[in-house]
Amino acid sequence: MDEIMPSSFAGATPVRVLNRDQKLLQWISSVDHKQIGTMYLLLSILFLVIGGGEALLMRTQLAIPNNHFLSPEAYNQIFTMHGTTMVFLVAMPAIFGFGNYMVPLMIGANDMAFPRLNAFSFWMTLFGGGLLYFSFLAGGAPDAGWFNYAPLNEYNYSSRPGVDYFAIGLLIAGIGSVGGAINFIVTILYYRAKGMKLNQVPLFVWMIFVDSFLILAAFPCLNAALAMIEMDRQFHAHFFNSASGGSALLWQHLFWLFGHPEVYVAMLPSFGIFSEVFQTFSRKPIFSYAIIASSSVAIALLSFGVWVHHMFAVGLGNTVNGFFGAASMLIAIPTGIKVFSWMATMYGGSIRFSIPMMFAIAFLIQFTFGGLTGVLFAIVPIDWQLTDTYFVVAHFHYMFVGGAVFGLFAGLFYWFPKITGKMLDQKLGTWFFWLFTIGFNTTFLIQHVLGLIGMPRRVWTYPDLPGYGVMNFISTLGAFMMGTAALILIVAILKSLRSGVVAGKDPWDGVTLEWYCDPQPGRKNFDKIPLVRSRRPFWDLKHPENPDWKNARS
Amino acid sequence: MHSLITYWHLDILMVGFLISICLAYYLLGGFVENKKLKLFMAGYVLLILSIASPLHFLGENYLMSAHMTSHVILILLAAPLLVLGIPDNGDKNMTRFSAWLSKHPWLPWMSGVCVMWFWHIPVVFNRLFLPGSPVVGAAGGIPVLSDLHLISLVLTGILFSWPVVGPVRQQRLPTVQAVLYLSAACIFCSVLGLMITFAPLGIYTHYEHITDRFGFLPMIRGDHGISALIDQQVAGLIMWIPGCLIYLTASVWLLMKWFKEKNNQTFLTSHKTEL
Amino acid sequence: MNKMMIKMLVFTEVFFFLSLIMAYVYMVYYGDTRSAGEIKSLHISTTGFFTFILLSSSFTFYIAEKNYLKGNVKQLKIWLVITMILGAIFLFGQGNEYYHLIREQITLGASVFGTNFFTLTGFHGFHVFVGLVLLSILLTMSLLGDFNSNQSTVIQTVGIYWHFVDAVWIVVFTVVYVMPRFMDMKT
Amino acid sequence: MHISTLFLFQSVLHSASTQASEINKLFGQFTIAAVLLLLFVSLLIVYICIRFRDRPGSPLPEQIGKNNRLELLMFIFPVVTIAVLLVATLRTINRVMKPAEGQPDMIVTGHQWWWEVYYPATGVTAANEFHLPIHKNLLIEFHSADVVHDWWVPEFGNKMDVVPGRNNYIWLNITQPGNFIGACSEFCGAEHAWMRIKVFAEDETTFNRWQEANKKTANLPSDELSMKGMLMFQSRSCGTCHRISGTPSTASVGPDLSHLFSRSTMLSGMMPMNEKNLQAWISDPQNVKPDAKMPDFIFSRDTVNAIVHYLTQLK
Ligand code: HEA
Ligand code: HEA
Ligand code: HEC
Ligand code: CUA
Ligand SMILES: [Cu+2]
Repeated sequence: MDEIMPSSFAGATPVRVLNRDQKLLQWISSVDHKQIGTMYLLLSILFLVIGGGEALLMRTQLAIPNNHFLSPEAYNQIFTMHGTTMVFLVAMPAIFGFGNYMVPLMIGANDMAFPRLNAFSFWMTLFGGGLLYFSFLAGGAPDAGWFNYAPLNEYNYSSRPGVDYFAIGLLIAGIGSVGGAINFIVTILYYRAKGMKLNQVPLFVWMIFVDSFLILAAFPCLNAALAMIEMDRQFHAHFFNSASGGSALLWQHLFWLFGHPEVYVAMLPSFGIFSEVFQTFSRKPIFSYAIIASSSVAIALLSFGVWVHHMFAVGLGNTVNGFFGAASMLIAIPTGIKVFSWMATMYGGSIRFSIPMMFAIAFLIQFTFGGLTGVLFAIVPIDWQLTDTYFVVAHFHYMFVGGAVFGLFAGLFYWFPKITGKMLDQKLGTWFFWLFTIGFNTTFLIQHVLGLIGMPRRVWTYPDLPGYGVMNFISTLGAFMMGTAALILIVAILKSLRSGVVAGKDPWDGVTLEWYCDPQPGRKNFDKIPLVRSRRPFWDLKHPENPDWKNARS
Repeated sequence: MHSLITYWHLDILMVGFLISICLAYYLLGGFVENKKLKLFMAGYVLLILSIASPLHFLGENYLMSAHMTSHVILILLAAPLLVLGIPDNGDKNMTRFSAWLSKHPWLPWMSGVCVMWFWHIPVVFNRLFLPGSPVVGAAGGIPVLSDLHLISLVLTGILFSWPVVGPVRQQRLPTVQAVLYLSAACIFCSVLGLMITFAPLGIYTHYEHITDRFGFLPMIRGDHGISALIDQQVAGLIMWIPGCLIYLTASVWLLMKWFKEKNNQTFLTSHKTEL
Repeated sequence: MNKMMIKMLVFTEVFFFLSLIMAYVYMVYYGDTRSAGEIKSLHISTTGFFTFILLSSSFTFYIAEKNYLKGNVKQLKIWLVITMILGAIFLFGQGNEYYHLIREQITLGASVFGTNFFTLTGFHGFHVFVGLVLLSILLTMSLLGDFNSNQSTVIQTVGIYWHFVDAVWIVVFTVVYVMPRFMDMKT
Repeated sequence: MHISTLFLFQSVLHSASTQASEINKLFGQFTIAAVLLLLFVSLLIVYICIRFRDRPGSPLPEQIGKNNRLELLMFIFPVVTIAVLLVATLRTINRVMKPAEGQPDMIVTGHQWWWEVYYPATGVTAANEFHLPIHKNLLIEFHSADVVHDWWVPEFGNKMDVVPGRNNYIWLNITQPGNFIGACSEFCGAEHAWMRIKVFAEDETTFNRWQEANKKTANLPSDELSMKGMLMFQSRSCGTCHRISGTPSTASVGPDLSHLFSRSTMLSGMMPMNEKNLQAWISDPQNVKPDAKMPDFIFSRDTVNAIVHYLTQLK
C-alpha cells in the first residue's frame, strides 16, 4: 500500500527550471540548494588544499632541528592560518555543503526553506575567508594562534593588522554559519515529506539539526569576544588588558565557551555521515537509532559545560578544575555509546568494503584512540603535564582529521554519485584511502611521543635534543604522504568527472530518500514521493514484503 | 556539641507546609495507585531531607555548598518526583490546567527560573540570614523569610516540572519543545552557577563571617580544608554541573522514549502535528 | 516559518547578549574598585523613564499587530508610527546619557566600567536601531498597500524581534542600573 | 618500565619530583586501561570485519536494530570506567596542588622570551637559568610582565600558566639532582620557541654556594679593554634595559647581566654562552634571535669587542 504522491506539499515549488549546462553567472546568482551545496564543497576542497599546503610548509620547517626554512613570523602566521582555515573554512563549509545538498534530498524536500538566505550564507562564508587570506597582502596574516589568546592579541603585542583581519573575517564567516544553521532548522522542521515525523529523519539530518542548534548557541560567544577585541584594538577599550583593569582570562573563557562546542560542531555531521554509511554497507538498520540520536543531544548539551578543560593550567583552583574534569569525562559516555552502536550495527551484518566503509572503519579505531587521549586530558593532573605540547596536537588531529575529515571523505565517496552522476574512481580511491590513512597515522601517532618527551606546540623550531629530530622527520614524511594522497584524490575527482563509471540512481543499495530521486536531480528534486512511514522509506519501497513499518526495528 | 547527624530541625511553618503538601496530594486523588505513590514518597523524602536534615543545618549555618545542594535537590529532584506522583484521574480541571500550562510554557519556565534567580541576588541572599530573620536552630521564633524561600522554591519547582512530567500525559509538552524548555532552563541555571563560581569573596557575605555557634567551623575549615572561597566555588559548581546533568538526563530520557515510540502510524496523519 | 526563523535568530542573539552581560558582571561587579564609583554617574531615574518609553513601544506594537490581524490597516499605520517614535525617543535618551557620561570623562577607553557600559548598551542600541529600520520598512510596505490583506506573517516576525530587543533592555537595565544599588560592591 | 628507558632521553614519564611521580602513577594506570580498551575495540572491529564480511551470495542479514540488554551494557560500561577515573583524578589533584602558604621560595617572571628569577629569601636576582635545592618543598610563584607564558619542566610534573594580572604558584619537591630542560609552553609571540628553561637541581650546599656567588655585586673591569667595554655599556643605553649590580644600570626590561658569564646558555637556552655567540648577538641581535625585544645597535667592531670582553668578565 505504498502510495506515490505528488510532491507539491514537500517544499516550495521551484521558481524556474534551469538547464543543466549552467554558466558562471548562473552559479553566482544561484539560489538552488544543490548548486550552493556544490559551491560550499568546492570552497572546502580549495581551502583544504591551502590549509594542507600550509601544514606541509610547517612540517617542512619542523623536519629538522634549528631549521631556517621559515622565519618565526612566517611560521606563526602559517600555523595560525592553518588552524583557522581548517576549522572555519574547511570543516564548516564541508558540513554546510553536505548539509545543503543532502538534507532536502533526504527529507524529500525540493529546496531549503530560505533559498536566498542560503546563498547569502555561502557568500558571507566566502567573503570571510577571502578577507582572512587578504591579510597576507595587507601587512601580515594573523599570528596569535587560532585561539588568539589575550593579551597577545592586543595592539601592544600584535601591532600588525593581522588580528583585525582575523576578527572581522571570522565575524563575517560566522554570520554566514548562523544564517545557514537557521536555514537548516527551519527546513528540517517544516519541509519534511508527508508522513516523515521528526523522530524518523535520517540520522545525518538529525545530526545537522542538533549541529545547527549548537552553532546558534556557540558562535555568538565567539562573536562577542571578537567584537570586544576589536573594541580594544580600535577604540582603546580595556576588556583584555590586565594592566588597565581588564582580564586576560575573560578572553579564554569566551573563546572556549565557543571553542569546545565548535569541535563538536565539526564532529557531529561526520557522526551522521558515518551512521548512514554503516547502515548502508552493513545492509542492516542502524543499531539503536534512539541511542545515537539522543546521545548526540547529550553531547551537544554537555559540550557547553566543559570548556574549562582547555584552561586547566591557568590556575583557576582545584575545585573548578575538578568539576570540569568530571564534566569532560562524562562526554565519553554518550560518545562511547555511539562507538559501540556502530560496532553493533556492523555485527551480524553483511559488510561491503566500499571506500566509504573503509573510511568508517578506520574512523572507529582512530576516533577511539583520539577519544581516549581526550579523556586522558580530562584527568586534570595529567593535563597539567601534557597541555600545550605536541600530545595535544596529536589528540586533536586524531579527532579532526581521523574523525571529522575522514567523515567528510566518506561522505564525498558516498554521495559523489548522487552529486555528479559518476562513481568516484574505485582504484584511485583505494590508493587514496591507504596512503592517507597510513600517512595520517605516521604523522600524528609519533607526535604523542614528541609531547611526552617535552616538545611544546607552536614552536617555529626546536633544539637538537635526543629523539626530536628523528621523530619530527618521521612526522613530516607522513604529512607528505597525506599530501600525495590529496593529489591522488584531486586526480581521481577530475578523472571521474570526465570519464567515470555512470552511477545510476542507487549505486549503493541505499535506504534513504536521496537515493530515490534521480541522479543529479534537476531544479526540482522530486516529482513524486512515497508516503514515508518509517526510518528507511526507500527500503520500504524496495522490500514491500518486509517493510520497516510493519516490524519495529530500533 | 553533638555529632552532625543529630541536627534535624523543623519549625511550625514547615510542618504546616509538609502537611499541606500531603493534603494537596490527597485532594488530587493520591494515595491510590501504588507506582505513583512510590514516586511521590520518594519526592517527599527528598523534600524532608533538604529542608529538615543536617544538610539543611549546614546550609543555613556553615556551607553555601550545602545550601546549594539542598536547592538542587528541592527544585530538580523533589519537585519533579512530587509531580510525577500525581495520578491522572481524568479530572477535567486538572486536564484544563495542564493544557493551559503547556499552551503557555513560558509562564512556568519564567516562574521557576526567576524565583531561583531572585533568591540568589546577593542582597536578598544575605538578607535571608540576617539576625532580624532568625536562623533555624536558634531558640524560639520562626525563620519566616528562610521558610518562605524554601516554600517558594518547592512550589515553583512543581510548577516548572508540570509541563514536562505533569499527570495528564496528553497535555505534556511535545518532546522537542520539552527538551528546549529544559535546556533553556539549564542554560540559565548554568549562568547563575557560573556567576557564583567566579565571584570573588565579599559578595555572599553570610558564609564568610560565620558566627560559629555550634562549633563545627574548625572541622570544616581545618580538617576538611574547605575555605570560604572553595565553599563558594563548590556552591556555584553544584548548581552548574550536577544541576545541568539532571536537566540533561531528563532531556535524554524524554528523547529516548520519543525515539523508541512505535512509529507505525495510520495513513495520512498530519505531519505537522508534533511541532 | 518566518516566525520560526526569527525565533532562531533571537535564540542566537540571546547568547550574544549573555556573553556581553557575563563579561559586564565579571569585570564591573567582580573587578577593580574604580567601577563602583563610576556607576554612581548613571542616572537611574532618567534612564528609568526612557526604559518605560521603550517598554511601552512594545505595547504599541502589540496594538498595531492586533489591528493588522483584524484587517484595520489605518490603525496599523498609526500605531507603527507611534512605536517608531517611542523607539527613537529611547535612542535619544541613550545618546543623551552617553553625552553626559563623556562629559564626565567616562569613555570607552577611560576605564573598565566605560568599556563594558558602552559596549553592552551600544550593542543594544544598535539592535534598537536595526529594529527601527525594520519598522520603517514595515511602515513603507503598509503605505504601499502590501498589508491590505491580513495574510502576511511579516509583521508578527518583526514583532518577535522588537519584543526581544525590549526584553534584553529589561535585563540590561537591571544589571547595569538597578542591581548595583542593591549590591555592596567592593569600594 | 617507562618509554623513557626505551628511548633513553628525558621525558614526562621520568619523574624527578614528588609531584611528577604522583602524576605518573596515575598516567601509568590510565595508560594500561586505555591500551586494553583500545585493543578491545580494535580487535572486536577486526573480528567483526572478518566474520561478517559480504561473501558472494550471502543473504540479506536479519533486519534488526535493537537489543535492550546490550544497550544497557553499552551505557553501564563507560559510566563505571568514568567513576573510577574521577575518584583517582580528584585524589591526585589535591595531592599535587596544595594551598599556598608562606613566602614563595622563588618568584619567576615571564617576559617576552626570557625569564626573570628572584629569590625573596636572599634577594638574589638572575635570569633564564634556575638553580633550585633538592628535597625541599619549594613554593614557586609566577608573574607575567606582558603576555601569557607557561612554566614547564617535564620531569617536574605540572605546568603552570604565567598569566598577567594573576599570581599563580606551584609546589615543587625535587627528588633528584641534575640538569633539567623545560620550555615556555604557552604561545607568547614570535620567539616562543626560544624561551626555554634550564634548571640546575642541586644539593643544599651547592645551591647555597651559588646563592652566595650571585649575591655579590658584579665583577669590576680588570683590564683596559673591559674598562672601555663598561664605559660603552653605560653610555650606549644598554643600562636602560639591563641590570648589572654595583653599576648605575638597574633596569629589568632585559635579563640581569650581573653574572652573565656564569650561565651555560644565553638567550633562554638558544645557544651556548661563549664569546663568539656574544659577539654575534651584540653586533646584530635581530639576526641571531629575530624579533627579540633588543634593538640593533650600529657598533664598530672595536666597540663590540670591548663590550663582549667586559661581559665575559661578569662571572
Ligand atoms: C573534533 C574535534 C574534537 C573532539 C571530538 C574532541 C573530543 C574530546 N576532547 Fe578534545 N580537543 C580538540 C578537538 C576535539 N576533541 C581540539 C581542537 C583541542 C585543542 C584546541 C587547541 O588547544 O588548539 C582539544 C583539546 C582537548 C583538551 C584540552 C587539552 C589541552 O589543551 O590541555 C581536552 C581536555 O580535557 C580534551 C578532551 C576531549 C574529550 C574528553 C573528548 C571526548 O569527546 C572524547 C570522547 C570519546 C571517547 C572516549 C572514545 C570512544 C569511547 C569509548 C570507546 C567508550 C569507552 C571509553 C571510556 C569509558 C573512557 N580535548
Ligand atoms: C580540521 C582541522 C585540521 C586539519 C584537517 C589539519 C590537518 C593537518 N594538520 Fe593541523 N592543526 C589544526 C587543525 C587541523 N589540521 C589546528 C586547529 C591547529 C592548531 C593551530 C594553532 O595552534 O593555533 C593545527 C596545528 C597543526 C600543527 C602544529 C603546529 C604547531 O603547533 O606549531 C601541525 C604540525 O605538524 C599540523 C599539521 C597538520 C597536517 C600535516 C595536516 C594534514 O592532515 C593535512 C593534509 C592535507 C594536505 C596535505 C593537503 C594537500 C595539499 C596539496 C596536495 C596541495 C599542495 C599545495 C601546496 C603545497 C600549495 N597542524
Ligand atoms: C630595548 C631594550 C634593550 C637594550 C637597549 C639592550 N638590551 Fe640586551 N636584551 C634585551 C632583551 C629584551 C633581551 C632578552 C632577549 C631574549 O632572550 O629574547 C636582551 C638580552 C641580552 C643579552 C643576553 C642575556 C642572556 O641572559 O641571554 C645580552 C648579553 C645583552 N642583552 C646585552 C646588551 C648590551 C650589551 C646592550 C647595549 C649595547 C643591550 N643589551 C641593550 C633588551 C635590551
Ligand atoms: Cu613565553 Cu611561550
Ligand atoms: Cu574542548
